[in-house]
Amino acid sequence: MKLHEYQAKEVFADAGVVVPDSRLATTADEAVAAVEAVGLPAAIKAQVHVGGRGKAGGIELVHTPDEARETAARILGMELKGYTVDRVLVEAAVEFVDELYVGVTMDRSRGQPVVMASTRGGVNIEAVAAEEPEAIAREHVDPAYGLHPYQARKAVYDAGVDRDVARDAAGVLRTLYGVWDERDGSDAEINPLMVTEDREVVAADAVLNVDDDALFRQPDLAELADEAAADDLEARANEYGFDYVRLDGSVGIVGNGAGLVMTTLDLVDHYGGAPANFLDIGGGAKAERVSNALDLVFADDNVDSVAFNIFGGITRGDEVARGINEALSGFERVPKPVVVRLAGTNAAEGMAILNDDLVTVEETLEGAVKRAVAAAAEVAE
Amino acid sequence: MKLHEYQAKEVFADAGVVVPDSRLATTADEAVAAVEAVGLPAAIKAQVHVGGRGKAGGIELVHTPDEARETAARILGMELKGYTVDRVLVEAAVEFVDELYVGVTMDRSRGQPVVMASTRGGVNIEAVAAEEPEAIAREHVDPAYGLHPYQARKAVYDAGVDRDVARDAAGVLRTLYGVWDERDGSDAEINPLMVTEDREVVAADAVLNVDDDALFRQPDLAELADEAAADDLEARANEYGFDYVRLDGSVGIVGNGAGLVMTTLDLVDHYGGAPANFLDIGGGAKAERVSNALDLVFADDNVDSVAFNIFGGITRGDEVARGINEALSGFERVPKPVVVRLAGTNAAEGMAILNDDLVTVEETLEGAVKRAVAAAAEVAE
Amino acid sequence: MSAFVDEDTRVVVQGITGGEGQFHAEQMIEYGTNVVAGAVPGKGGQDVAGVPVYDTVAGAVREADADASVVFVPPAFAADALYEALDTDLDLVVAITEGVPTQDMAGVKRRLGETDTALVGPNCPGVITPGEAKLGILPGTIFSEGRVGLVSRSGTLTYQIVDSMTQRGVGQTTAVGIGGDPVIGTSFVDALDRFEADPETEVVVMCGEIGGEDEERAARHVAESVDTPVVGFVAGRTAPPGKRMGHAGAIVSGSGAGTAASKIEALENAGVPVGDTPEAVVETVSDLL
Amino acid sequence: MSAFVDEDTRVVVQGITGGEGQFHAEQMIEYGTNVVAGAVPGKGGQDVAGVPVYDTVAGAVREADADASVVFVPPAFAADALYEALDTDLDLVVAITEGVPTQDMAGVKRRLGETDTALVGPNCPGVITPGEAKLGILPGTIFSEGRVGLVSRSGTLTYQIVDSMTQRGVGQTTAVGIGGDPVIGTSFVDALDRFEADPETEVVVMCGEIGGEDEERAARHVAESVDTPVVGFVAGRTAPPGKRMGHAGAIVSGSGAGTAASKIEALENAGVPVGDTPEAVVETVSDLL
Repeated sequence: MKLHEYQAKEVFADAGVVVPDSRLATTADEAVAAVEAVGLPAAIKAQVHVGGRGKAGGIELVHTPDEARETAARILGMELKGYTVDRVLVEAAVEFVDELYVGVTMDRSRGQPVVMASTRGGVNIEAVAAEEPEAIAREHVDPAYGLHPYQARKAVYDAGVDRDVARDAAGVLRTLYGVWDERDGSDAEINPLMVTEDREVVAADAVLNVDDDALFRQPDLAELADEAAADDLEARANEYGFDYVRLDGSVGIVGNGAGLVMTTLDLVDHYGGAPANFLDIGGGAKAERVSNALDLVFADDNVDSVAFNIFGGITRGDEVARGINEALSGFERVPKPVVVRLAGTNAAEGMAILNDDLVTVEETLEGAVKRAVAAAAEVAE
Repeated sequence: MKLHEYQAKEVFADAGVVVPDSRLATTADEAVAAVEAVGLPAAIKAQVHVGGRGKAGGIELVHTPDEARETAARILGMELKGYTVDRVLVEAAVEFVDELYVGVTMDRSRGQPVVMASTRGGVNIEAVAAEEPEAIAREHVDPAYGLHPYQARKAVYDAGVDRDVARDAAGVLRTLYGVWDERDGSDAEINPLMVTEDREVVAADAVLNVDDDALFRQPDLAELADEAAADDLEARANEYGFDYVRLDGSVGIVGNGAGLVMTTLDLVDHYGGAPANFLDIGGGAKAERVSNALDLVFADDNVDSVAFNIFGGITRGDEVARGINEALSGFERVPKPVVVRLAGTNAAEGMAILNDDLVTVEETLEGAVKRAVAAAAEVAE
Repeated sequence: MSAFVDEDTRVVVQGITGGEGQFHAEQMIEYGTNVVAGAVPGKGGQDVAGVPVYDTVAGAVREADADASVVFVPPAFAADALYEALDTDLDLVVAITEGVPTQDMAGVKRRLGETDTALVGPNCPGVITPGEAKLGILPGTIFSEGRVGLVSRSGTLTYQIVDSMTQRGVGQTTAVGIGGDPVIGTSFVDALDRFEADPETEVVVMCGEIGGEDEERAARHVAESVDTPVVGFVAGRTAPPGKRMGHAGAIVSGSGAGTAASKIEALENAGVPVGDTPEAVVETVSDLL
Repeated sequence: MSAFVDEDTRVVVQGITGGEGQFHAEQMIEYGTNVVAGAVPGKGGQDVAGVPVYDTVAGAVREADADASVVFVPPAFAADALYEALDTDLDLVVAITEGVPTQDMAGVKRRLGETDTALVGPNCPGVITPGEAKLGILPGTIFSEGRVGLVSRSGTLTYQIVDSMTQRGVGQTTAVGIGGDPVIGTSFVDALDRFEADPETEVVVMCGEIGGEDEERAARHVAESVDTPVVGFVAGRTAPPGKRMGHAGAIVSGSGAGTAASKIEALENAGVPVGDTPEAVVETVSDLL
């Protein structure tokens, strides 16, 4: 789960990191009021979950209230990589002499947190990591101990941060780790951590992504997630408790189990179609969940056909089939062609039960995908 | 540093452990008011730093206000193993059906904390440990991780605590470990942890000893230490920053370095005397510290002679000698015979400088101790 | 013994009194698994699914001689259950629980490295040696005895491939689902080593997916020290970057690390044929036997 | 090399810019110790006591090739300094700092067990090999080269015995003060093993004191696996129970554990003669040479 910049900054500021004065605005009028509060010049920053907002025109510096109004009006409502901007952060511009980078993430190959520091802040740090890995100092953290203070110092000194700000930068890195640790972060970073002429360090941007699996113990952050949902369909999938990712193809996909659903997407592609989504309905297939899943996929205007593939596992195929029949009979008219394939325990019995007035039944995964791709192609014609 | 029962209970109660209602009283009137507040029957408990208060008559159950007054009057001012009782805890008596024990300490041989649980609460647990070690369940704690919840459960189940109170008892043990860990405990225990007829667990006594070396980061507990000092001389030693232990012999001892001072005590004993104290003045021997040390030893009425033994180490013996001369010349009359021996760097020069109008000089440790023992024997005659 | 378990493996089920725990304990027993105990704090003394329940895992080890555990404890308490299991010198711990916080697992993995216990999972279907024992939630009916070892990050994808193999008469020595989380116990490398050491296993199927570098490491490992033929599959070729595809670990990073293409390339460079479809995998396996 | 250090040992002083650190760095250099660097965060680039200061211990290792450290960092920051030192694969870390909280040291000792570094201390005078190097605060002048190894929990008691030996012409191979805290790095057993492996050391003096069980363990170890003759001393025969005698670790428990009598008995049972007085110890040593 991703927090917006302004949400992450609030969390970091609560933990003691210095951030510029700022206000959130959802209208041009609010943006004008905000620049009056935080002072000019100020930055107007689109709050959307995409990287490279600056390059895409989502961040602008303004010097007058009029300029603030115009800029906010332009950015609000803007489409950035498929996301519509519905709020901007209006933030006092910081004069800086240096830009640092500090970050924390989980190194999954080692199963250890890693803290990072660099003097190459203010740019795409992933590009720096790829091209010049030695420009980023890294310290792996023993999860049993947590980050030792010396490790934060070492990262900062190894990165070559000037000695007169190293202590403060190490302090920010320790705080960042503390937040990451306590708030179940997956990634936390400040880029850039600006160094002012007075040799103070200020967090000019902020990233905090939170482990979805830990939201049960981070209820306040979980609330922010609802606020931050980008896409109506994704928001609905959250409500239904589905793992759902929207793509831009025309074959809707419903299945159970991440690997098998991914494979179904891949097969759609393999057989010449384009997947419209990833949707994992999880274990079992009660009528209500089936119905919710089909609702969601049908609601996607891009979808022309649906491939429904369940490997029953412990659940019996006949029960699943009954669930599908019941769910589909709830629709006055099945709005898009649905191809169903059931496998595993009692699969044959299940497919025999399926109401083929409502769905097309296929025996194999490959067969179901081919049929769905063909159906989508027909609709498109 | 030892906390009194009432202080430890306050710390535990703040952390969520259930304790009986209680009030502190320093007079019989306050004790009567206290029983009115907490209800009857109540226990009147001497607050002194000695074990076995109950057996020694320092804890009594009272059933009426008059009985409370009489009992409090008797206990207040009582001498318990050399300590004068100046305050009592008046506490609502708890009806119990079982008495458990839970404790946390540092197993120094392994360098690991260890948590303990037993169903043999309410008695001298050290005797249980010695005679029936299997009656106490122990779990060593990995200091990098801290106590895992399962370990608290395991200790409690292994101890054979009834299943219907095991969960609560494990909870108390986890809390106790949390306090021990956060408050830099050396020992923490609840004995007994009473089980009531309603199957609730209540801390009827409480021990919290704190690592002296960690008091710098436990300022609130350090303040309690001042309050809790038992002996006037020990209190003064604290002020001066000396490691001081009062004994009951007649040869006062001043030295530097724990091992060497202990050895000096042992030599006093070896040569037929009895040490009056342990006093380590630490590194260096500035005139003021020497003066304070002598003040303290002279103030002990039991002291008949003083053995003063310094191994200079890096500090030069002549400097120490000048410190001693200066310190002793501050006394109008040196009140008790002082035998001095200096060793190490420039020891010979130092002993040559010493003013032998004020002190007796000896070349060897053994010689100095023998001389001091003899001097004490002379005074005693 | 097979790669992980056999008919003598003595299993304690942690969380046996929960709905999932009890159901799957019964299923395991029905399959023939030697389930000897359950462990649930406060529930000691009961009998569930015909086996005695103990308050602690240590109790189950002491009294019922358990040497492996299957964990059905809810996510919030799963890490503690794993520390408890790892404290008792079991040979194998299989963590079924889905949704264990990643930071919790980092702590557990740190401890794991200090023990001689193997951990499979979490968020995995478990381990099965057809005809002998299953530890976990895999549907026993689709498996058959044979000569193919299978290791996978995905449950249902495993079933898909196994089912297809079984229908063609291609049986399995052992199938192990290692789980789709970012931080897991047994890795592909660990599982490959087990199959390499298992004389019954003649071919290994390795089902990877997007995210992390475990497949790339496994590819290097195959090139260096695995003689058994390995056939690969990688799910998520069409996954966009920055999106978690169901599994917590199935995500291509914003910078493009962890793609299916990178994994497929690494495997093919290591001489591992990678099937485009599950069917293609099964065909390749058949050809190799 | 001698038991712990020699003239080639390359020393970094952690906390060299403090009063104690600078003074003793100078003293160590004057004694002939090969002090190559200091390490103090934020003070990198300075020169103190004639050696370059680095911001991190890793820097001192990388740039000045340090292989041992002496720590003069104040108690509140000492554990962190020790973790830092232990992270750099030094051969030896000597912690002089007095007053390190015991819980901090438990954490450090846990880490220590995962490294190949030896830690001496904390709250100790250090290690000296007369004529070669001293790491710590021991007064170099009282030591003389010879054949006796000495290990002690007490600083000034060590000096007392060494001084007496030197005055009688009995020199030392190495003297090490292991410190008077409850949780320390190098134990008596560890030091005895070092002396046993040192061909120069013909007799070992072991000065114990009340508190803990380290002397008892050492006695068992001597009986089992030390051939070098050992002479013992135990301070604190007259110490009352429940009172901390100066050292944090020098305390007889309320239940009577950790007494001098118990330690003396254990040593004597292991064939270690225990002197009643420091002079008696030195006499026994002289007789053994």
